[in-house]
Amino acid sequence: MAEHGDLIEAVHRHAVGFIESIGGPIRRLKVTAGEVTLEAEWADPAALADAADRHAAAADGATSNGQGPDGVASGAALVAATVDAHGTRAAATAASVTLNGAAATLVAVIPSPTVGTFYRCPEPGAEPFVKEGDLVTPGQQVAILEAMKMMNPIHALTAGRITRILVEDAAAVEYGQALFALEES
Amino acid sequence: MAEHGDLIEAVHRHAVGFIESIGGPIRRLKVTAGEVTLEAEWADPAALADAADRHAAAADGATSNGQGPDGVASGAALVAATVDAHGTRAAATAASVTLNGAAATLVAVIPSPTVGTFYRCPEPGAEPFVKEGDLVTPGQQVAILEAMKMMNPIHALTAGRITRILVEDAAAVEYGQALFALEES
Amino acid sequence: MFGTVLIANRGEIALRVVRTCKEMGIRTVAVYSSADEDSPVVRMADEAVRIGPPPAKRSYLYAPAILQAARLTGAEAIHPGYGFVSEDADFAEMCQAEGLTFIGPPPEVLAMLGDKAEALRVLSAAGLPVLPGTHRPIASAGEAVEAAAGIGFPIIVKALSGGGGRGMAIAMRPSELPEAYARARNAARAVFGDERVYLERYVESARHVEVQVLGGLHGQVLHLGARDCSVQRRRQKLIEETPVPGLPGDVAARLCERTVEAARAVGYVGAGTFEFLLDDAGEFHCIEVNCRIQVEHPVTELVTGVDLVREQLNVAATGAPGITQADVRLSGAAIECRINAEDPARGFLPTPGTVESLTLPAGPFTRVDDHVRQGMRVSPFYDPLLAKVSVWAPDREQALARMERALSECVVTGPGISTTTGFLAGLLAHPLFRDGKHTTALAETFDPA
Amino acid sequence: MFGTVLIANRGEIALRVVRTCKEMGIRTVAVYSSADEDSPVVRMADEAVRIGPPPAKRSYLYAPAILQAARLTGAEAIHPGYGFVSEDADFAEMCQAEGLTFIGPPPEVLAMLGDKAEALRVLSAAGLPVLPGTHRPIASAGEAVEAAAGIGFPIIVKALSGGGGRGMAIAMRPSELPEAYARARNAARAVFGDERVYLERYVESARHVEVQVLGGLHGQVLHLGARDCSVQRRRQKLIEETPVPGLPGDVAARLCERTVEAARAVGYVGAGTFEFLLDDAGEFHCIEVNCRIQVEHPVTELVTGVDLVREQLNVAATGAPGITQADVRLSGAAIECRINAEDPARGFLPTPGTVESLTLPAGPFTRVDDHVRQGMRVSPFYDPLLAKVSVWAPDREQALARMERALSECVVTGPGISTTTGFLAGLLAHPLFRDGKHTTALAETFDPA
Repeated sequence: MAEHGDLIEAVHRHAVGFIESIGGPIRRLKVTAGEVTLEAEWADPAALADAADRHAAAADGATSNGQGPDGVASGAALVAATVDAHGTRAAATAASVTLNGAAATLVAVIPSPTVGTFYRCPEPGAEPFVKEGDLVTPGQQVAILEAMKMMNPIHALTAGRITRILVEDAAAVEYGQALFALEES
Repeated sequence: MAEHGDLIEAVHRHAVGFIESIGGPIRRLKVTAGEVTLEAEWADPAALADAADRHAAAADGATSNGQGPDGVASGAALVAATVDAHGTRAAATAASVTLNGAAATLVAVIPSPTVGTFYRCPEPGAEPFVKEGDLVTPGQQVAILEAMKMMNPIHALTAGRITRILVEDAAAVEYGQALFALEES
Repeated sequence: MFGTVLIANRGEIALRVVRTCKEMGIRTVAVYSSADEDSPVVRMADEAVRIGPPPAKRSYLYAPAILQAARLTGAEAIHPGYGFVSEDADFAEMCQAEGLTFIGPPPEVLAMLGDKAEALRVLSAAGLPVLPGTHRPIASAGEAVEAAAGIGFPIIVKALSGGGGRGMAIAMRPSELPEAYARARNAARAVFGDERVYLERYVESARHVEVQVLGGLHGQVLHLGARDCSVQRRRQKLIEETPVPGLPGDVAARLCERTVEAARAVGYVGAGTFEFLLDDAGEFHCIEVNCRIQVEHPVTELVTGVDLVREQLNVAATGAPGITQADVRLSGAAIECRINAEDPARGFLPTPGTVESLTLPAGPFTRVDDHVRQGMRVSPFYDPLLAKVSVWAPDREQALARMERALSECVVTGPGISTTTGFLAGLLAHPLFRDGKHTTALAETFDPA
Repeated sequence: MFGTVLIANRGEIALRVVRTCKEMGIRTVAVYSSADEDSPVVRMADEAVRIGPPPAKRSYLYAPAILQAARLTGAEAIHPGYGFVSEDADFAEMCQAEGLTFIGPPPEVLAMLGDKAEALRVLSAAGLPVLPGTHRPIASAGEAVEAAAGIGFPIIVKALSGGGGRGMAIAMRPSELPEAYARARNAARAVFGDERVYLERYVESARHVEVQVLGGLHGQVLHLGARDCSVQRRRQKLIEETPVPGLPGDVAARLCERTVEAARAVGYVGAGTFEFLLDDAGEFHCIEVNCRIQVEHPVTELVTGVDLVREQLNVAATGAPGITQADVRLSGAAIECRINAEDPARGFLPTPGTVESLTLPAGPFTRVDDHVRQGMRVSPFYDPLLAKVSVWAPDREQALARMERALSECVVTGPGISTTTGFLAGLLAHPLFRDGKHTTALAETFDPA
């Protein structure tokens, strides 16, 4: 896939851009590079409810093995993040990218579990938890979210490569806002 | 076409029924008996204006040669009637009926030129001007419309066979209401 | 009260009248042209009759079809709304001949006040101040020049059968008079089919103030306060309000009382509006009488609590209003904005088209007089009024803030459709308007961009 | 006045508060759950923060997210609307701790009046008549039976932290008391996480009457008249009106004055509602105080011309209302109907879904408090209120006719969506309601079919 690197990056950018540009409960996005086609599949509002809740639960009590307290697997949590993205400008989704015959890759995001301030580093001046291009493992801390004077760790829910950090350091974020885009491995 | 008579009648009934059932500025209706298909084409609202006016003029001053005062041919007047039917429940249109290979036939209606009371006969008890099945010629009187105590003759605008009388004798009719359905010859 | 009333109009005023009729238990008949098939009034009325094609002259102005529709539906009375046949003395007479009640003044009054020059003679005789002018038709440019001497410049040449600001021409100085005379005469012939014109002193900078009256058959006349309609473009009102900003209460009261006396003197019956120019010197000059319900009647309803259409029906059915002057208490301030489908950026060109999305204001002390629905076609055949937005508040300042809020909620979109909402918001924010120091010149020259 | 106010609510009341804030030049912050992404308030507010997932406990009831949003947006005050955190003393205290102004009564007052039993002790001490009852928690069925002797049957067992008619059980005779006690206790535990209950005389047939008060920080308390909310289903109000039909003016005035004294005695601050039962004997019994703006506040606004949200902001910002009792003049009659997305034919089952077509009433003296838009999804997570329709008229009879007309204009359609509009129209036409002789039993038993 190395030689496809740029193309993948471009497609990722377009995918995220597209998701940012539309509202609506998008659930799955297909971008084909060859004969430029772009398919979008919308979420089933019914699924929204518990999924969102499951995700919230999972995101809140996110533990080092990426399991929610109710034992939802990280995959489920991701889907939840996806479905819960209903109508948000910069929220989670998955895009299957087909490049003339290359294997499909899943693009996920790490959403913010609540309203707060986003920090990339353990403390001012320190090295950031992760940089674009880093590989992360489930449960690995990738950022801090400050809410009501409490520092909440943000964990990766799945293994993969950070392709894009979507929020500035020390920026205010809202619930469900996409913080990182990553390409699952 | 004789052996097709019933089928034609049936198709006419359905066509008129369909037109009655829908609102919207329908312009052209296609009913295929064989592989039951029904196509409807809607009118261009822009065309509505002058066409309607032309038709009204034509219908008002309808002369024995079916020409409007502004010299609009009866065909044009018919189209006008058609387009002017915008949104009406029982208004004029044309339907091209294809019966496995038989020649297409144009179905037209004679609309009421204004608000009034519709009379089929010259005077009470007399023979009606026309019956279903009659052949009419352009300009032939087919009914009387009483409006403001005046008896206004209603003329056929085109030659054809009266297939359906759409209004009861002595019934109140509104502007543009379809009075007769006829099959142009 | 009437059992069935036919509404010989369209758009928001037809719906407005149907609403009050429903509330009074009166059966309603709507008449409509084929361009208005999908207007909500066609469904909301108990019965609807299509009377003609889109052009008004063949439908909403076509008396035979309207009267025939009334006969076929058993209507006892006809409410003409505003515009169209509302001030047509001949139509009112035809109604009488048909045994129908025309909801408005009697034909004689309509004829008398419809002749603008005669109206001024009559109003002046009735004790109202009018501008110096001929108050009779002028037969030639020469005669005009003679008459001008006794009037003083600037002079406006007006069509005798005029209205709505059409068929007029202004001469700033004597040299311009013959040409203005010719221009007005041609316009009058073209627009009203009556080339007769008269001269009047032209007031360049003035406020437009009007008094709402309500008269019964037996000389009972009362007023419902004064409105300011100085925000106009080409003599089309855009924003109307009450009370008149900056006008002392006692001055307004005196104006209203004098108007009531004059209305009684001319035998006015029904709802009507006496229009005045208020010049820089603080002088009032009566310019004409509108013998019908006004577009801007909601602001008066908001400060009085009186349903003016209900009172029109009361007068028409019983000869007397349902209220007396003592029942009319003016409270607070009200403003109305007319949302038109026009493009201010293209000289207020009407922008007909299909409404794709429509959101009109709502919430506290906010009234909407609507008639457009999502998916409906705004027709090119009639005035471009989409909706009237009116608000009430304890005082003018709060009312202005409320209207700003209300306008900010208006969303009317569709291919090719523009609205005057932004233009109106700009006017509301204009310092002259905020201070109530504006004249009829404000909107003519205002450029929001 | 505040520079920025955060509205910790959703739906029509969030929009209602934003409207008044805009009119007062206050910057607004909306908070919303991911189920309310497409709510108009998200666009109409100057800023909007998504605070959590659809379930209210994780968004509209989740104080940390709300307060964090306030901090990040620089809000100085929080308007809680009704429901959710509006009467939560802890939340009000957290606001104080955060240096934010909670727009409502101080935490102590919320705590005192939030404890239904203590509230009754306090209100009774403040001179208001209350029903015989224990006014303190009952620890066992045995204790309940003892206490019952001093109260008399029928008896209602109520949750101490109750409200909205939940956590209650009725015993018509002594034999039913132990079971009712157990039932109420379980419900109270389940619904409010507080199993404490108390006993009170149950009034079977009564009117629901309430008095709107407005209090300042320094004992300035005024009233804005009384409302009748007797049309209820399962203690959910469906139709509210003012004045109270059939209640003599002097009786209403006395009730309002006594309420003002009591409100002053308990140190009430802000807008609040004192609820009473009016029994067949014409006796009033105070049952509780709602420490917030009420859903039905528009009817009071329509007869007084007072913007209650504006007054809430005045009190919160300056400690004093912007008006005095002398400014409050009650004029005419007003009625409100709540249009819910519920199916009366299926036990008022909520009917969430996407709104395909939406037409709400408009026209003379008609107010709509909306929040739904065409194409918007009515969420299954929150109350099914689609819109509030309110009308004003000079008297009740005209107001009823006007409301009938207004309801006839309501069209809300979409796959699976039903509304209560028809049910409400049926209630309006009911002889008992028309005569103003209905009690809270009317809507419970009414079947339009």
